Amino acid sequence: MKRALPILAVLVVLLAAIAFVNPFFLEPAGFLAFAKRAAPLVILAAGQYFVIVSGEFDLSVGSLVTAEVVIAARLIDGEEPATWPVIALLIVIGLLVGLVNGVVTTKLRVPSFIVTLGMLLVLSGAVFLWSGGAPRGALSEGFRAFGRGGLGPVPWSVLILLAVGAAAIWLMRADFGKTLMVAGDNERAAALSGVRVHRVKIFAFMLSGLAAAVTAILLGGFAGVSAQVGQGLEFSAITAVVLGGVVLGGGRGSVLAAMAGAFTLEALFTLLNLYGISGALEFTVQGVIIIVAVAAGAVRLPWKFTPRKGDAHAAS
Amino acid sequence: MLSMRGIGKSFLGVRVLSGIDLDVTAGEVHAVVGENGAGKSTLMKIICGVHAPDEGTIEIDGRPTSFGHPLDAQRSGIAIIYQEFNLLPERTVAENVFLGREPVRRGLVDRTAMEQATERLLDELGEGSFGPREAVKRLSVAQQQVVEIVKALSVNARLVVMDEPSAALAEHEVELLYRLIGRLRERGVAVLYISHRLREVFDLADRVTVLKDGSRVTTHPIGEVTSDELIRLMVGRDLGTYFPPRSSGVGETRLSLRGAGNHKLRGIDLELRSGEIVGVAGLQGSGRSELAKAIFGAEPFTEGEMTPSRPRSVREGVALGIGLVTEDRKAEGLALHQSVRDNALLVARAVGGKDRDGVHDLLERVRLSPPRQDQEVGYLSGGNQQKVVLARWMTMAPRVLLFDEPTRGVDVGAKAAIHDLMRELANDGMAIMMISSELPELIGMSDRIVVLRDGRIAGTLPAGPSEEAIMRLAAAEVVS
Amino acid sequence: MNGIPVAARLREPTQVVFLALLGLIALGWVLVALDGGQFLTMESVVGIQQRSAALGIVAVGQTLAILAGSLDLSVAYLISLTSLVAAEIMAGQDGNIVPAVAAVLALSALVGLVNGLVITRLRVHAFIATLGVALIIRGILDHLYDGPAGKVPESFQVLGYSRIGPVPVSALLWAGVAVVAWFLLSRTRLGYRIYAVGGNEEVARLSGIRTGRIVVLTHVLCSVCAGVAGLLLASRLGAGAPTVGTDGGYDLESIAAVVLGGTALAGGKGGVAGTVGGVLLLAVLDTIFNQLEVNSFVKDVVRGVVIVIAVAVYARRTKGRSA
Amino acid sequence: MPRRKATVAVFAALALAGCTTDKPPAAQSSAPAASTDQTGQGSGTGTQSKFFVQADFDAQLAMRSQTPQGPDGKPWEQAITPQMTDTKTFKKDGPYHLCFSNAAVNNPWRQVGWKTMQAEVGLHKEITEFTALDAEGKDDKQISDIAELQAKGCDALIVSPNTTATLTPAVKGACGKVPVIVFDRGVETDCPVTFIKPIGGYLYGADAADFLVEKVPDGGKVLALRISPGVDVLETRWSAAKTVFDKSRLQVVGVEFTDGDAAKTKSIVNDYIQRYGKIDGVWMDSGGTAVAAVEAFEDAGLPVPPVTGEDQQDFLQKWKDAKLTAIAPTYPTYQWRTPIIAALKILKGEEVPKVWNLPQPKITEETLPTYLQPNMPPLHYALCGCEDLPGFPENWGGKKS
Repeated sequence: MKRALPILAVLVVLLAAIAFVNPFFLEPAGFLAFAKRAAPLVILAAGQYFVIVSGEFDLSVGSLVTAEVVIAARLIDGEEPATWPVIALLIVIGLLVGLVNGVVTTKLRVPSFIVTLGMLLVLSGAVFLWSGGAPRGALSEGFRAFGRGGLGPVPWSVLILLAVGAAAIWLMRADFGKTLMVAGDNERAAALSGVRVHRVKIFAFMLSGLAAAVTAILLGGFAGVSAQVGQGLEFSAITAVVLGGVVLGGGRGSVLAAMAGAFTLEALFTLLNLYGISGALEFTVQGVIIIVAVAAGAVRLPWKFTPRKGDAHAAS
Repeated sequence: MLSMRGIGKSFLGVRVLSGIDLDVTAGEVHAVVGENGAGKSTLMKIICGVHAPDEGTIEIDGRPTSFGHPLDAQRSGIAIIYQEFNLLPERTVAENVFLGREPVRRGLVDRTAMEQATERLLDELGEGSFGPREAVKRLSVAQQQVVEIVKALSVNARLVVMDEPSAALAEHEVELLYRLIGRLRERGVAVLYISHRLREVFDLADRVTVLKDGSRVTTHPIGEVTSDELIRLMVGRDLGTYFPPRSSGVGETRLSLRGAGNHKLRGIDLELRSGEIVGVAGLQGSGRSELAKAIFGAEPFTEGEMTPSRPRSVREGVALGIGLVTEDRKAEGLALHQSVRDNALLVARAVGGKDRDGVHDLLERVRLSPPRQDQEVGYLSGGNQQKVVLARWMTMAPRVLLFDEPTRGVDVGAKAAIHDLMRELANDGMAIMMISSELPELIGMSDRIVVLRDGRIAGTLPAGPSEEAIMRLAAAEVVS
Repeated sequence: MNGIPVAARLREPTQVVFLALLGLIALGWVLVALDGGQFLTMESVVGIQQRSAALGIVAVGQTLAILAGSLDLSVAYLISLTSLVAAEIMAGQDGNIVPAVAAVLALSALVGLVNGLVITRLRVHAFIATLGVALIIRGILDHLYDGPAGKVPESFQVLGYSRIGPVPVSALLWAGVAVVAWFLLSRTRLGYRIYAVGGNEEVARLSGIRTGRIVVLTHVLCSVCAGVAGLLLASRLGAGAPTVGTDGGYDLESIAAVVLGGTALAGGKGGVAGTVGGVLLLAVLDTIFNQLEVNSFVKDVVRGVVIVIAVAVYARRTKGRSA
Repeated sequence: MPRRKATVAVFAALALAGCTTDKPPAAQSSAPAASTDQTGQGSGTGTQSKFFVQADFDAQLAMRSQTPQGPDGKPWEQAITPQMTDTKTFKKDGPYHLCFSNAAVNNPWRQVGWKTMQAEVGLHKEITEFTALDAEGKDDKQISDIAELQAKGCDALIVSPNTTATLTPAVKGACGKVPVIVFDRGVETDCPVTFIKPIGGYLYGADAADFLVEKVPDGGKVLALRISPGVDVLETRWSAAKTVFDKSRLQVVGVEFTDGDAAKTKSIVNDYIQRYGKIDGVWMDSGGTAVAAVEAFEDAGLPVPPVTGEDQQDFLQKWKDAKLTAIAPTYPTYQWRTPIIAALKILKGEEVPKVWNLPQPKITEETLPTYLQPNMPPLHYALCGCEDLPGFPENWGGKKS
């Protein structure tokens, strides 16, 4: 929680700025709409967080999301009864892709950047090969409900987001999360304490795959079938995680902060939109903000006393 | 050429060196000996510009000097050869030798000149086993050391500092080292030679300086001391330091080895018993750490017997109830960015141990001060860090606990606390093995001391042996 | 042990990649022959070179960045930008070629400088730093350009279209860039230091190398290579195009080619020769697919698998040696 | 890739070239190209695109009312005001080897078209060989592909250029060797024997805008959704719409880029609904995200205002199901049949139009039932003209019904 404070502060400022222009944002409905929109990226960022904190990358999530949506559309083909089996299948596929990423990374010792880049190519090729170049079939109303519908005024995606967020936070507090952190921080120390480093990392990749599957369900539900639904999501997710103060290289940062990073990114988009920054220059602003935020090491609280690192470590 | 006066240095308020005087003359091989923790490494780092001294003066050729950066020292003609080499494995010998100062002709690196110069230096050192174009990754450790020495020579170093140069070398490779040092001396280069191995000191050095507890004890021409005297000077400190009383009784055998070995160890016979602290002594490179890692399962034995069973992995070791407090806390022990609690609970979490609430009590029991669980471990002192590692293993209530240099880099107070704890654990019935290069510690703590040499057990000594006795076994060459 | 031949300087993965290249050519020959075609015709040989020239030039630059332990994700957008700048300044006039080339080189050097400084001074991970710069350039592109713009004079199109016998000028340009980079890496201090910084930054620093400066310089060179690729593409296309860089996927594909050529992603190990092999490998693969009219989705799958397998093979070889 | 439905008439393209020379000789990189439409706070339509050419606009709108010549019910063989050109010099005996350099198959529109073209090839026994290379959306690769195809002994070369200006040199190079047929997007040379295209982007944009002007009450708030800036062919659609809107009494409250991303589209529409309370019409430069825009209104619990879409099945289905007030201008995929037909005509020495303007119908409420095919996949384009081709509907991903 403490580590998530700075990014939460930034988020609150952005949200306030949005509310200033658009008072509707303060109403429950307005805020829920924002949360609903942000949910897919936040979930994807949570998944990416596990991989990054273990010291790896997952570049394959974007094409995995696309693949999942295309698969869902073709298999469901508008048939309501197919909804649940296909959702189960999507989740299995997500886990499986993560498993392959993880196994190749750990057992074959290929850098995860390359493994997941390869997976990106394989997935985007394979799924369109299978579907004949463009999505076919259709999603069922039941499937769409996850992205569109809600329980009373609360969108399903927000509820799913809450569940995923709670699960992610719980996981990071559980043994798995703690050992994952240590594996990302000091792989050797973890191994010498009996941590099955490979297994833990593979599991992290599987979580990322799972998050991509859930994201696909939400995005497919929200916006329908599209061949480019996952385009660029891998970079957005990594950016969000880093924006949350999670360090590339592993071992530092909290999952709450990573999710807050995703919210922040989404709030930033909304804000740029609201303030009428031209659609074109939006990217420029985004690029500058990302660099500045990371450069400022957004994580460290300025008022929190911490001895300079070098001092403490030099003596040990 | 080098003259140091009144050098002192503290880290975080702990005094590491005080009032050191040291003179090195050209063409001299000057040995520096002392126990671990005597301050040798810090002194070397000051000479080489890694640390700046808090007090005292350094003069080179009579001119006062201060080094802000290792490069300053290098420019003054001082080169250091660390135990871990500073070489790029992917590059060639010549490229490594001239790294950062490649000769240039018409704007291009003059590879011919570079290789010829390297070749020449290799020839001068009588080294014909590899050429300047060889990739460093293909060289043996001894050959890499040669590269480091050539590198030192190529900067026209007039003083070469060698930190335990023989530690990583096999017997026949040490011969090569001797020859190299001989050549250096012929060229008028001064060598500051840090070693534990007294035979080397007597074989090589012109003078020897003994450090103890951060101060200089004495400097003698080598002809004026015997090895026994030297050992006494090094270790001959007042054993008034407090150690907890020895074990009340030794219980059942917890672990036994019969003819166990692997790539580094041969024919190890050893029993660890409940309630007993077994000390393991040996020079660096004698296989001490390897023994601990083999028992633990991290670098498993490949031959011989171990009862109850021979672990093939860390997890099997842990399942047998074996724990290992590693030598290098930063590289192998701690996740520095994680909290005290997360580090302490690591083993419990890794193997699915259940008792998590006990960690608070454990941290109090190891006397972590203050016992804050949410502190990042990287900000703790060495002693507190070690206590965290210890607490980590205590969460699983091990049957056998192996300590590799448990008090290295730990201040005096924490040291005593760790010693007390070790004895406490033994009295609770744990079998404990302790590796240490600090002889007083080993003697003060152990119920039995096993001395390793070249991967074998050179001998076993009962409780309370003299330091000389250990040293004789560890460095048998001296007396044999 | 003694007397290592100069050939040993060809690091092992380089040999692997060129062997794989030969194998692939043989395989392609057989496959295309079975399909009833001819594989190494004049046109396909020219095609291979034309197809690989732009990617090759970018990949050479990327090699430098990766060797120094960094990487550059901004090249694709930079290529688009430089193609536009070149074509707009040339505006169809022969006399404007020199200023256009100068402007492109200056602009790309500036982008490289920014990349390098953000990484070294602001201590932002190269991945994020160059991704951020990529976004910045993307915004500028979107803001300034509606589509292809500018016009490249006929004389400049020589670069993209002419050839000497079976060798297109663009391939010569690529070869030139590669040779310069190879020369830089093997014969200049900068090259030696790039390897040192990528191999072990601490060792490099202790040897008196200003590591930050080296990283900045490699990024400048990497971006300049991207700028040269932008010039080449402008001459091929006759105009600048705001999507030419991203459509070509030059960012991730150049990294893939470098890694395929045996350069370690962590830096300090590898070289330009391997990258050339890697790019050619991808181009030959493309040509085989083209000849067999395999659809692009299969290509993606095969490419992905090839890259991962190649790196797994390198990793295995490294392991085998150290054990 | 959003650059999907390309259309630039040859003269438009030539004018474009003229346009670039008109530019000040940019001395530095920041030489501003005409800036794209700025999205101010409901500040209207912004500045006109530099791609806008009034004459082309007028010409395209004029074609709207002209009757195409050619066989009924086969719009892909019809042409509007054709200027025939002689092809006797290309006459040769069969069988024929046709070659095709395709810009890409990376979006549903091109997928549908590509399948249609392959099926068309299958109809003609005299085509014994058909070699197609996919440039994967890369200009550079397409240039190499065109060069490579010339060496394959093709009797005719069909090119669907990835971009207009940039493929011109390659096409010029090919013209001397084989008869070249260009379709979809044009090139800046008249060397191809024929250039096949539907009427064009101005008509597309104007059809949609006219509809909104008619259906939305005066002063109504219109949101314009575009795919992305920097795509020449989409600029024509918008610039035509802008021309129409500027003359109308509608208030364009925003011009936004969606990147062709349905989720982003939905979010943007949602933002506008929140900001303005009510949006009275939505104009779109292509149909890929039309359903998402409609859903945004539905999800907000609001009636869907008049919208414009395209002939994609999911939109047509939505239109019917939700009883929308809508129009679907088209950029028909049946144009992928025409190049094959043209190639055979040319090789047989029959004359073909120099610029082959295909009819470009719009789907209206009346014609909707004709085009709606519930058995087809959601991203299928209704105007594929493929219903009579062998393998329909399975090869297009549809189900026999």
